[in-house]
Amino acid sequence: MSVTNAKTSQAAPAKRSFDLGHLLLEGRAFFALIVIIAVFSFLSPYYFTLNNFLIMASHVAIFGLLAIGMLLVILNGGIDLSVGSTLGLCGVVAGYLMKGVTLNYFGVILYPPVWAVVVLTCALGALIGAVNGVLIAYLRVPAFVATLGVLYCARGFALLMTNGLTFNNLSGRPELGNTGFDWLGFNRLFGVPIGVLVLATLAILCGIMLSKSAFGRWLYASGGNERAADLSGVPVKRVKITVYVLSGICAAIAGLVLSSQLTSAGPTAGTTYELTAIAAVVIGGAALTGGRGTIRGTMLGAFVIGFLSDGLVIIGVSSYWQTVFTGAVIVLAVLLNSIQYGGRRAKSA
Amino acid sequence: MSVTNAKTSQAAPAKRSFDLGHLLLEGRAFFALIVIIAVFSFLSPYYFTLNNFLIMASHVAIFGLLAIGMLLVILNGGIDLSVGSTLGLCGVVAGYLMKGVTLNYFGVILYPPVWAVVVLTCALGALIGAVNGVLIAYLRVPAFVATLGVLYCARGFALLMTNGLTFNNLSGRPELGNTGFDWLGFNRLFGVPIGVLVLATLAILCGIMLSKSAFGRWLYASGGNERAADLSGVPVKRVKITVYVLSGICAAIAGLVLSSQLTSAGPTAGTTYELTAIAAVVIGGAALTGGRGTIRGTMLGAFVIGFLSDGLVIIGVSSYWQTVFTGAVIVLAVLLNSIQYGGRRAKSA
Amino acid sequence: DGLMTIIVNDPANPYWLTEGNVAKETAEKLGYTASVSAHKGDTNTESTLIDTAITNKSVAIILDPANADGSVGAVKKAVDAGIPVFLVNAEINQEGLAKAQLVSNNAQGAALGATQWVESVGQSGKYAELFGNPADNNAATRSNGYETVLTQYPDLVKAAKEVADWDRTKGHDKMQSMLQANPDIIGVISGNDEMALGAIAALKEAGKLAQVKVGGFDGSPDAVAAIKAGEMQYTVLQPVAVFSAEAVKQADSFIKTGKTGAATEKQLFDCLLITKDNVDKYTGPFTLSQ
Amino acid sequence: MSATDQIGEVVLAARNIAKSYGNVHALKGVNFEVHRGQVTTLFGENGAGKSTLMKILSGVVQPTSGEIILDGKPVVFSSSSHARDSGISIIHQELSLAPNMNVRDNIFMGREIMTSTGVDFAEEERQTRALMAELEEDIDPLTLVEDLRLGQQQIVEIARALSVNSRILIMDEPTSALSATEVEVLFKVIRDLKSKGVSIVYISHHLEEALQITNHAVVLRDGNMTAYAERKDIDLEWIVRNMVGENFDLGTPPTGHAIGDVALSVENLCVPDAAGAGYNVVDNMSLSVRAGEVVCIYGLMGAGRTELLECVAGRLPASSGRVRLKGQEVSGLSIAERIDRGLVLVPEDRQRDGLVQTMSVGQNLSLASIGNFVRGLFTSRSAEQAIVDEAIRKVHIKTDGGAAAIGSLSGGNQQKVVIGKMLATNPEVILLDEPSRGIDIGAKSEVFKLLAERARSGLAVIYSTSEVGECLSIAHRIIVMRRGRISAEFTSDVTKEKIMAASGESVAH
Ligand SMILES: Nc1ncnc2c1ncn2[C@@H]1O[C@H](COP(=O)(O)OP(=O)(O)OP(=O)(O)O)[C@@H](O)[C@H]1O
Ligand SMILES: Nc1ncnc2c1ncn2[C@@H]1O[C@H](COP(=O)(O)OP(=O)(O)OP(=O)(O)O)[C@@H](O)[C@H]1O
Ligand SMILES: [Mg+2]
Ligand SMILES: [Mg+2]
Repeated sequence: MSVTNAKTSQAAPAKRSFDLGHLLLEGRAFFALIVIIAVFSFLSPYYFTLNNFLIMASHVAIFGLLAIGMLLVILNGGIDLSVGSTLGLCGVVAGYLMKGVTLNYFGVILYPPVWAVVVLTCALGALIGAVNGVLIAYLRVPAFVATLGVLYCARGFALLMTNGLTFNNLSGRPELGNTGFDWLGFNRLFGVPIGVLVLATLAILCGIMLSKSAFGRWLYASGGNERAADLSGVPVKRVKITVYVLSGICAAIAGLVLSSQLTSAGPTAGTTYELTAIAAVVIGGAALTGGRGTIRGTMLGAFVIGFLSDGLVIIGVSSYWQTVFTGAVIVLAVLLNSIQYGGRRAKSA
Repeated sequence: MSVTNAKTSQAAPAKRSFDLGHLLLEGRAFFALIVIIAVFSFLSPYYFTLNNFLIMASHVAIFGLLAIGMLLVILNGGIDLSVGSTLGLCGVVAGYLMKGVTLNYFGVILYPPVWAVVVLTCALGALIGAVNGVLIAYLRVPAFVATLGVLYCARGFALLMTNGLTFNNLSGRPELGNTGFDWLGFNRLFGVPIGVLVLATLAILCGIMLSKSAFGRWLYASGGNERAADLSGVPVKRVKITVYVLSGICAAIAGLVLSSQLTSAGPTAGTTYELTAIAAVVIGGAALTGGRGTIRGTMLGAFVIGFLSDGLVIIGVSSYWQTVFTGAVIVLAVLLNSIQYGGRRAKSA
Repeated sequence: DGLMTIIVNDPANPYWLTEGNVAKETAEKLGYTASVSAHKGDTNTESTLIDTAITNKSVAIILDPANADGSVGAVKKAVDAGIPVFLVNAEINQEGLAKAQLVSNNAQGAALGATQWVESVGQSGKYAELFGNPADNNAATRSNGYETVLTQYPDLVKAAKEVADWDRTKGHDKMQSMLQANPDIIGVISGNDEMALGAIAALKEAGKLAQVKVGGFDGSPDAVAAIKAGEMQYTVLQPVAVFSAEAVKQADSFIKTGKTGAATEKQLFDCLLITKDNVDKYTGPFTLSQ
Repeated sequence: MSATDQIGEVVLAARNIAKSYGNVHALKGVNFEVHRGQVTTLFGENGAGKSTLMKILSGVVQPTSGEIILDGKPVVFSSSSHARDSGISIIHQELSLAPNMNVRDNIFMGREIMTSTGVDFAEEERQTRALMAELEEDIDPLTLVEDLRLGQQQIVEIARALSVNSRILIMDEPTSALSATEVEVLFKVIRDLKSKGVSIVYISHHLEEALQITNHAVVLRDGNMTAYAERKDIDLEWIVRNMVGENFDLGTPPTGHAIGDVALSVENLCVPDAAGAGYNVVDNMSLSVRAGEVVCIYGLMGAGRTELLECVAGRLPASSGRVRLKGQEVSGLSIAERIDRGLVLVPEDRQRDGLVQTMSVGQNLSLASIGNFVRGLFTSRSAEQAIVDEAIRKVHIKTDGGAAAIGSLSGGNQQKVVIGKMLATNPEVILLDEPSRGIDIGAKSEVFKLLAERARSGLAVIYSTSEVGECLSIAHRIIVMRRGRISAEFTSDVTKEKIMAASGESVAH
């Protein structure tokens, strides 16, 4: 049950296990990534090219964004199953806004500019996250169940909003002043797809937040021992809600990037992406019990999954085998992971 | 983090909260069921008929069987995300066996009789469960991740086996002596569909096991505090593996019932059913942290979900709203649940 | 008079949405009440919905079967309960159960599409194919139809074929990956419009839409918009609006007269080609005014 | 000690504080005063309400009624950080550290030192080092807390409270995991703080130790304040009388029964360090116990007693050596098999290793002896009930009956449940790891009486303890452990000083 307390009396002397653990941890996901790249480069001449890496990175961007939010939630000892649905709903809302909002009462159609669409969509993501957060922090619904419920609700609303249809052609029109939506998904800055840059920026920001800010300390503290954090004056409920809000915002951004990549927004986008995001976080060395994990690891995890699945496509493995490999890689990576923490928590699990 | 520790020294006095809790718990899921039946009977003249209840019960059977296995796993403090895939794979294997096994080497086609198919399929379910169990108990992979990996692998194998196609027409042929497969799904004993009887039998057996047998006691003990159980001589690893094996067997039986109901077995059957099974268990008052929950509650939970979704279809609510309602009911039911346990675990969650 | 239960695949896709909507409108026009539900490709859900239709004492069931093999049991159950079943859009692998099976002529449509594809793309070069969900017979039917036509041109080489499960996001991602291995392809032929639209987004992003031509299948409004915009070469319109209306009419006739009015159980509805030239005749979702 | 201090002015006072949890009245109108620059010690048995009162004074929980007066003005603390900002900090009875974070981050948890670019880790680390130096502990600020021993964790907890520089410092059993040397250092720090005008509230079940440091004593009983006196007016006997109403002693070694054959013998047992640091926590130990004999193992924190007992019980693997039960080798058997053969362990930490919180008192009591009431395939309710009733009666557990929730029992009674559970298996040998930890003197003496009684009927008992006083109670033999080895062995007529010297402890008084 518990992670803490007396087990510690048997733990190794400080420094050593710390460094070794870290090395193993980072080394492991990194090692997996190197192996994947090496194997596929060997199997296909097209894999090891700059352009392919950029393309694969832009696929990773979607999962990576979700995984960043998921990492925050998991560090807090929770889980967010609703990210995939949030992605879908936010994409659809962005599409709706880009298509123009008809205000019947005034008889006008508003075409919000792209920045407004982005802000509103992120606000929606934040709102969904806040619903999760309040359910979990104040109404004490277990995270698994609260976000499961929100998963269904968000998906249902996305379907209701669009009546099942896909919003198409979101590039906007110059005469309406709302062009630029596809910039996110299509353009490149310094040759790098914008989606990848967004991911990198968010990862760096989150990394700094986790390692430098007081909020980061609070997050690790309340994930490691919530009661202790509470007694030390860490606003644990606020941290919890913030974490879900941030996860919602990450999902919204992922929704924006995805729908601008496709220049269309469908209500079923993102189905089951939550599992991939969780897998990325866990492969990246985070513990589902909270308090342990890094952005760097999570990004490596996301790249492992993304580079693996794209590699399998490039060498032409059947989609069924792709499913099998994904499962095997998740288990294998985490096997290594539990060997890492194993010594420390042998009996507790 | 932890559930136990010193918090307990501050818990409320025994008897009172225990009984009240039980009353609320049972009352709650039961109350929800009554409300659902009342509302739909009011809305549709066809809802409140014996035949409809039997039909609905036979729909519940599938989820109910999965939920029984899931309850055991959750009581043990774990989770089994692989049940849906196991159901699919077992269904497909049963279909494959019914279609005859070609032994190239001997140049013969074997048509195993139905009882052999049932036994082999259950053995497969047990094997998948054992893989989960070993990963979790011995290799210390967190349950969420181990079963997530197995989810993908089992689904992949099911797709590979059938090449994405569906085995059809599993009723067998009299001249081959392997008829009777559709008996499970089609026939009725005393007017009750066999699937429902299977569910009832398993529920009663499991109920007795939980409340009467030493294994049941071990299960509750190791779910409540694994370390304490271990030191009291409970074979915790064996209990853990057994629990996943039983869950696998339940999934296999569900797969058999489902494919005999449909007289066909498809590789994608059971996708996302794990979530429904978990929802049933949780609505039924079990705690995801382990050690608390009953078969009766779980069955009520399964019936709440089943009767709700069938009712929504009968009164003709759009499938989008069905999604929304499902989510809302899960959250609402568990809200009540967490109010129940709330006092006890205020800070821990 | 009476409830007609309409079960479609997944209304989150405009194709099936139209199928349900048209059937519902037609049924209501004929004086029935109608309810539309969706099985989302899951045979178990489908079976549940059939049970519900039986409970609701439906006079007829219009069903888009989830699976050619897997849906047989469900149909049998409805038939045993004395409810006539009319299948639309997809077939089941057993005749004599349903009163009618109204499907678009996928083989004809595929041939039509492939011929147009060759016209748009040319007769030599490498191309890629996006394949639908393998559990769906139509995926293979269409692919075979393409194959039959395209193999007549020895200089056309199929460089890659990927399963994208009818899904736009998967179409996009798989297209991007295929482009890595095959940067020099000149065309993409897709099993449906969603995957084609995903491929188009990927090609746009790669700046290759000018040299890679894409053809789709279904005739969805999005695809029609893409044709208008010059991004897609053509799409094959499945007359879903036509046959789902027809299915309801045959059900009505069967209820009233005991006969569907059609000669055979299996009825194929020919697909139509939508290209730049006739795109203006596309008046409503999946309807091309003649 | 200096009992001559003047009564300082009152800085913090509780007036008529009452607190109820549902229908549990933890505090029933308590008045309590804290004097500037002095130590006020709070005595009371388990569940008397000491921690509850301290939690109220430090803003962790809100009182049901009554008021808190700080510097003569009534205040309401809405949270612990609010109280901290008003100069009150607390060391909690239960460790409240995040195991996944390092010492530095734990010390500054919730009140990080900020600069414009984020948390000022360098400054935090500097202050942490200074604190560790003050406490004479060699703990690196960057060590993860989970890698520290329990005692070191308690030091971190203390350092955290000190780092606040508060005017009023509440210490709720700060020394429960500390060795005598560490306690000495802590007392030095406390005297230092006193001289700086810091007021201290101190709680401990180690009565003699507390008497060394205190200026005032307050006794709580059942949520009421039953006695108050200054240091010069009190002694041990006074405290015990006021705490539990009568004078308890821990008993004497049971006599008048025949000591039987060797029940358990341990030969050359080695247990490697769990983290693989290379040394043996239990180093080539040999010992034996006879039926009817009571053996006490004394040692400092980290002496390896827990490892020894856990290894004998089958919890930890040994790297070499044998364990024999009545001459039969049991090494290699599982815990369950050892229990079957009559070798049981009562673990050190009852919450974590002893009790299943989700089960009732009865189910906990019968957990280890399920085999005794299985009839055929199923458990027999009546047979189980008989076992439970007998255990409740024999171990004197105060409870409403077997169906009561385990959390409803007091700490001492919970401890008795763990002991009762193991005794219900009818063992030949019982190992008890610090059976008295965290329970009050009344419960303690009951536990020892129970063990003595069982020894008389032929049970071999081994218990470990960190309190010298407990060695001299019921044990026929006292074994002192130091760094995984036996450093001395005594009979019951030894003095405390000799025992402590053998354990490597400096004899302070
Ligand atoms: N959160 C709570 N809910 C219910 N009862 C509580 C709670 N906290 C404390 N109690 C009860 O209040 C009483 C006083 O508990 P408290 O922890 O103050 O005792 P204590 O004197 O510190 O004992 P110990 O010496 O064991 O630490 C006990 O009966 C306890 O069960
Ligand atoms: N020779 C040694 N050198 C360094 N560390 C040691 C040595 N022997 C033991 N230790 C440390 O002491 C710890 C054992 O402490 P533990 O608390 O289990 O012992 P104990 O005697 O049961 O003490 P207590 O029961 O009072 O906590 C081990 O974690 C180990 O790291
Ligand atoms: Mg206390
Ligand atoms: Mg110890």
